[in-house]
Amino acid sequence: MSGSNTIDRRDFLRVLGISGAAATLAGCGNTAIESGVEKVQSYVQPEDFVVPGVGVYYASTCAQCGSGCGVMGRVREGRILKLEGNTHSVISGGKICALGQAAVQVHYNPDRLTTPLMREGGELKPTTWDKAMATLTARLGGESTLKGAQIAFLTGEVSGHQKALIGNFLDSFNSTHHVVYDALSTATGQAASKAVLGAAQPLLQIDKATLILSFGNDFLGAGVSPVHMAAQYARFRKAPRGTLIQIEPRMTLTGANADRWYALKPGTEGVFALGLAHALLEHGQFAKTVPAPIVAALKEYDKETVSGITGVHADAIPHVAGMLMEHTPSLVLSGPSAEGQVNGAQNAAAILLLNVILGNAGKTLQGQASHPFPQLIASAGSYAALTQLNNSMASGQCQALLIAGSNPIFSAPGFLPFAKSMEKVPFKVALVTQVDETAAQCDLVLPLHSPLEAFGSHVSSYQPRGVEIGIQQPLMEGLYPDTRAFGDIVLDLLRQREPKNYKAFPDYYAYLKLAITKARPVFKSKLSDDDFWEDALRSGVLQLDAAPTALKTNASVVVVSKPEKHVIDVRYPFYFVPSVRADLRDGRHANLPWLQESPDSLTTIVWDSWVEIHPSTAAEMQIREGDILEVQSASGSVRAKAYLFPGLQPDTVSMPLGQGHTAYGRYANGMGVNPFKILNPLFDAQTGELATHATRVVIKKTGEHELMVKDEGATNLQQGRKLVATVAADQAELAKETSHVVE
Amino acid sequence: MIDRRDDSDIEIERRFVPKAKDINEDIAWAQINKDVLRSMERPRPMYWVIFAASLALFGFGVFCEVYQYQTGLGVADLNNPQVWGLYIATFIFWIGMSHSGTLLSAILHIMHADWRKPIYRFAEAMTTFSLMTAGLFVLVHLGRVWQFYYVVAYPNERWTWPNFNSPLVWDATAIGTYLTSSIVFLYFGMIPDLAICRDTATGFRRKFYWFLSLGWQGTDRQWANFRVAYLTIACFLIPLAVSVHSIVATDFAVSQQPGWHITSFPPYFVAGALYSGCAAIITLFIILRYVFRFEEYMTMPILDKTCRLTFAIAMVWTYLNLIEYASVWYGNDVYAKETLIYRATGLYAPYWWAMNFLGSVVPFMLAFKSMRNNLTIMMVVSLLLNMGMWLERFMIISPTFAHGYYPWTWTSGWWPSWVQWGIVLGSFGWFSMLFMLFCKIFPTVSMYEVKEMVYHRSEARKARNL
Amino acid sequence: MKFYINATLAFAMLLCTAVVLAEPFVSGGAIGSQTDDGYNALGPVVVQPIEFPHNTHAGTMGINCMYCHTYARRSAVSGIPRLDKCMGCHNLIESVKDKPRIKQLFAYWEKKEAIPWLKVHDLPDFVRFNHERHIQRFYFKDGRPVREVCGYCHGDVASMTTARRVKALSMGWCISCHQKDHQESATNLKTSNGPNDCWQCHK
Amino acid sequence: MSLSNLIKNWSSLRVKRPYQDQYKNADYKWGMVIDLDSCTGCNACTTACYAENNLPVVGKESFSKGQAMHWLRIERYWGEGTELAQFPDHGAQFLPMMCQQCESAPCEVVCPVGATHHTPDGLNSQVYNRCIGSRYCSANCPYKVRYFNWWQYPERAWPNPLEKQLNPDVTVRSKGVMEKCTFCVQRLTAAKNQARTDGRRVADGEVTTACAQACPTSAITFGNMADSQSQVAKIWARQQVELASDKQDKKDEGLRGYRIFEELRTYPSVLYLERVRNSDA
Repeated sequence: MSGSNTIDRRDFLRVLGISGAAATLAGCGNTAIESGVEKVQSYVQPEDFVVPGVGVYYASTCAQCGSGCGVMGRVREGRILKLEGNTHSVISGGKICALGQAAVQVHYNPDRLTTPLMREGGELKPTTWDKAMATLTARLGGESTLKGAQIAFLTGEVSGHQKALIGNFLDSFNSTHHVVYDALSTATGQAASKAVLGAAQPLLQIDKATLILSFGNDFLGAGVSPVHMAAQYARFRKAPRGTLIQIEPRMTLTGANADRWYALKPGTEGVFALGLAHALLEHGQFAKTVPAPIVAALKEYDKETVSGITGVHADAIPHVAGMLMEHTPSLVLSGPSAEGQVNGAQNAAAILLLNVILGNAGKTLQGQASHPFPQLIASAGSYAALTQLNNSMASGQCQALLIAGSNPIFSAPGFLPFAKSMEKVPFKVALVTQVDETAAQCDLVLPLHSPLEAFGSHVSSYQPRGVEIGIQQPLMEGLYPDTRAFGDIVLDLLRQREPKNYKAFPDYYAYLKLAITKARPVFKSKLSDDDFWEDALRSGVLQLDAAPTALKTNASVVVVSKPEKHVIDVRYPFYFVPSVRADLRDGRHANLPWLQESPDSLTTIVWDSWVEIHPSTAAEMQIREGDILEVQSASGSVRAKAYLFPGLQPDTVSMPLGQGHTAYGRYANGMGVNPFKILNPLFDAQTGELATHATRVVIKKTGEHELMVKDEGATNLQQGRKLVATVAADQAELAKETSHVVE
Repeated sequence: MIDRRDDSDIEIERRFVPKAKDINEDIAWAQINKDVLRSMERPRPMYWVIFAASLALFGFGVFCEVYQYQTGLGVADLNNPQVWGLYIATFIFWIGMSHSGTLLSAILHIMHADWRKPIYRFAEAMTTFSLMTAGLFVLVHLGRVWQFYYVVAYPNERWTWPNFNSPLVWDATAIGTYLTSSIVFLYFGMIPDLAICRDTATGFRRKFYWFLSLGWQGTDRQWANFRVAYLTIACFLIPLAVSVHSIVATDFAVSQQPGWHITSFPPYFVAGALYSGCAAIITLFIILRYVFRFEEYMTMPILDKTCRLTFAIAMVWTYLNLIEYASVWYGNDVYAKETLIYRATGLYAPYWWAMNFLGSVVPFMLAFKSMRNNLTIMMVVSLLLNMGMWLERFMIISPTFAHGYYPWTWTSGWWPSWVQWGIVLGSFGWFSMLFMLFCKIFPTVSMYEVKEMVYHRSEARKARNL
Repeated sequence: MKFYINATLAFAMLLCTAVVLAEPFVSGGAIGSQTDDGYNALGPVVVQPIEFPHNTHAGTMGINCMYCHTYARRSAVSGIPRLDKCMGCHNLIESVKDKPRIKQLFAYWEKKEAIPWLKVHDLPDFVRFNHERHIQRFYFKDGRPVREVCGYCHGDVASMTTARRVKALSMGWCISCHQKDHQESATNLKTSNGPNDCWQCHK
Repeated sequence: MSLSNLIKNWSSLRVKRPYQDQYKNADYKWGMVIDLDSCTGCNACTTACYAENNLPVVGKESFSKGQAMHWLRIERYWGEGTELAQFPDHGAQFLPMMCQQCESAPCEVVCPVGATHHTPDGLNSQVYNRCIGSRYCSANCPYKVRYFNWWQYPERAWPNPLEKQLNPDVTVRSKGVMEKCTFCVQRLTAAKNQARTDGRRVADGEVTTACAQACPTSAITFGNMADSQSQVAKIWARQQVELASDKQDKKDEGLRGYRIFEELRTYPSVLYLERVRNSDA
């Protein structure tokens, strides 16, 4: 599994002299001894280490989410077969998640776009690159007169030199409208974190904590850098074993791994946290950690009041507070279910306040190391940016829109008339590997190389240790002749806009190589430029040791308002919690069959959407599993099958995000429904971000019933068999065990 | 020569036979020949209708099988853990059915129960045909039926052998042997009768019977050899028959699943087999008696004896069934007990209770002489008994799969697809088709043995009267 | 009666003959018809893009098989030599440069295109045959001549032009060799035989 | 001649119980340890298995019929008994379940054609070519981890160009054959081949299964139990679990190792470590 020898990737690909199409189906085609039927794979002038029949591993960086995990691609006979973790990478640590592995299906997806599409007579029709580029040049090339807000570039989370290139491209129009939209943005939490802890994304040192109190933070599932977090979590669970307490309305994957899981009413996380703060501050040792006014204001947060509001048993508060006092250092995390509320920032601040009280900053929480190339770091996406873009489009100000890696027509809430606003933009270009709902509305759709065919660089916004720049390199020759790399297309346009600056770069590869080798002094490398570059390709990462920075906490920003009960709108009696699957995320990966067929960790449902409802609530309403329910909010309604799920606050229903595509290929279309469309226009009071978890709904039985497609059988209990045995922590002698975590 | 009279003539010839009357000792031997050969005459239209229906049913089964063969077993809606479904259940059912023929012809032959003589022939035919049907299910249920010969132990260029530890290999061997032996036995017992057919038939049929009757002339030497050979095969067949169903039982008993891993399974299966076989004999007895006007040969006292035998076997089966429940209930195997409770209370509970009712309660109808004398009731009862026995096999298979060791794969509602039902129904079509052909080609009542029986009886009477 | 006795006898004899006749199949199947080039070839003549003369290279010139099929010692597949390997020599051999087959070779080289050779010894896709193991065992460990070692499965390629399949390559044929006791080396009298486990060869 | 071969090896065809130190002098005995306290149920291992072993994606309809083909499945339980609690207070119970590679495998005994048998490495093999699809092995498997090809998946699971992802070291199974987890035997074979050429035994950590390689929490440890210095062998020894015993006699307290359905005497090669929960929390 070791890395490969030095190689110039481009030469390697050229000299392979084989097409990617020569793969055979083992076992199903040839079942007898044959002569003269199949062709032999042979090479013209391969590198010495290329041996037919032996897989070669190349390092690259995963582009499936923003974590920037280093990966290794196994290549045989010119085909990429499988991705593994890259042991050089601090982020992945040689491991890989399900989502990352499915990247090969982005690459080999049968629904990939293989030719440019242009809108002719209202319809998208295949066209040639020449025509497509001519159109693009005419609109956005050197002659273009667009300026400033007239042009916008909408992307998902993008980092590295692609991000820099987008910035440069927009600069040439004097535009700053690089709009980053992430439907699952954590902007609210980041704002609160910035205020309380002094860092938007502080380093979480899970392995150093002895107790983690998490308010809906799904760091093992759909959080930031889950692979890295999982490795830390594994160390956290080794002796001395840390304890994880999770408090949330709907059990996340992290909650499913908690030592103790509490269900509470959505939106009351802040109240619970303040209740804990109150309980802690009653002990003198913590008294000086927060300003006196806050201490005074907290007086009202006695356990009965808090219990009344949150729905958590009153004894839980002193109990958890006691645990927090007993175990130091601890770590308190806030998550989307706390932040995605109208008082989201307030909630998050109240939660993070606990860290200040407990003195976790500097122990389990630290600032990220300062980055030598801040311009390469992924910028956080936000809903606010999308609204701005929407307004700009609706007002007719935006004249040209480029979209890459973002699908707002699918993932924006239903009340935002994004599709309608988009119609007002005269020129819309989508750069995609596969047509999605948004691309289908564009005037020009350009087929991109898959991340496994293109060069690139990734700089995650979460750098767990030091600084790591992930290098993405092609793992195989382009599958289709008519796809192009994202960087190449943008560079093409830039070359026309600013010929003198960009003439030197024949392609994005040259640009990237120069950019990386220019950075060599920062990495204090003694190698020559070429060797440095090759070394970077070989290891897949550029790393710099840098110490974490100190955090400057500020408890005084926490607003402690009077504890108030939620006012219940009787028309919409249920809280609605959208859940995020670690694999499908906001739906951009719903086109990958492995992920569709991979049972959801908690419900084991596949290929579908469902409505989670607590068994006791279901019993009251006489709902059985598989009954089709209509979930109606003030903004819309969707229908899905009911699933009885005990990990749920009983006044809450939950639906997974990611399904319900209508134009995203055969594996995504028609599977389930899209709950984004029933979110209410509710926003966080402080940041203006969408309050994703604040919608309230009513549930109606439709009388229809369908079989649930799930892996689970007739029971979800062990029925007295010793399948998953559980032992109390004080009974297990973990310290004596042979440690087998790969450090 | 077989004379070809109209159906109306037959109607006229119908003689009145009192219900309680046993076979007429005074009957002329020529009359026996005539009566039996008459059943082989040109069939009436109803025959063709029923034959066509059987053929259609079989054809549908073939269609289902071809569809399944081409598409894969997925069309049967089998899954993990319901891997076997109706195919194996019906396989056991047909294997069970095959045991009655041997019981009547071999076991009762050795025990000198002469009342078997008029009815053993069709019972033996039933044995052969139900074995042939059962064999089909072994093939139908295979995922790669085109490789079925891997089960057979034969020297081959790959140097491979089947796994001799596997009950399925024992199965294949036992069923193969049993089928061969029962065909030989059936054929062997028919030789004197075939000679009679040869002597009366004309044209192609004559040649056919000439070939099959192996030069039978009825000389003393031939009879002597015939008797020794017949007895030898009978002796050989009895342990074979017992072993066949014991081996089928080991398919389950040797495996480890809850509800299967029970030592009493072999006798339980053998009893069940004899039970369903006897019930089927009653059914066919009534049908043949009615259709071919065999009232004089298939007399009510014979039916009475058969019914009493069936009742006895039913009680043995009930006993063994209770033993099975008891050993599970009082045993230490919690999983098996759980499966038993599941059978009685779970998804399949109606079938399970129906099986117990049909298998253990309904046979009490056979305990009453008035019932035994009523052909309609006996017909219904025998069919119900067989339905119960089919359910028994179904209850062995599906509930264990639905509620086995591993809770994760417990199924909540599994039902066979139309393809499975089609093939199961097709097997019934196949069986009745074969049986109907047999009735018209071979004598369904053993002429020479009836003659023997009549002779022995009158000799015995004479001896008593002397 | 006689008819039946005769028929039974005939049937029994037929059975015996079948069993006896089956024996040759155990060791590799029936041999194909005599071909023009004098081989008992089992496979068809495969028309290759270039009629490569093995007889010149391995026969006349006596080049070690593994000089060209270099992957055989370190990979499951022996591989077709890379094109630059052919060129490495033929660039320097002026005398044959005009020959049509060499011209073809140069044409491929100039196009930087791999020669689309056809597989001659193409095992079914479920077979995990490993060249490396066989070469390591018989060539490197046992020290047998390379032509003999390769010839176990490929026949005497040195006397053919393009290769032709002359061995059965069937499972029984493989096993017939795996069952044999092979001497460890010329000096070591210890014997060993090939693996007998299904999963060694079936994937 | 095969008949003489059969007679000669007759004794070896008999099923034997595993015995202590069975693999003492063997080169390899592959084994696994799964730490249920580390397993988070994230599905990385199952996807790795799909990628490595050419598992077909069966689609919604087949999945709904229970015809999924996941050699490695992650089960999620809400409780140990038969009653569902109001809330899962201590989280879910995740269990990665794959072929346990039993030393005395119920499937091996019953296969009529010997398509599944025990290899010298202690693996429970599945030879697709030999399989006739009687499904007896699956019927007899207490873990229900054998998966049958109900459909001709090669025709429907990999529309072009998805089939280019297929691992050439692993066969694509046709309809009518049984398949199951192989402990990534293709990787083991390759590693053993390399080691043999180098004249040594496969070193610990040199080869691992796809699931163990992917697992972000390293909950899965794979290795050679015949090598007493390997991680797996050490963990088994530390947990005082004997491969050839059906009732573990543990000297120390606080050990977490157990095997599922050990009482059925299947002698699985997969050791699970109990999930730990802080009951005070």
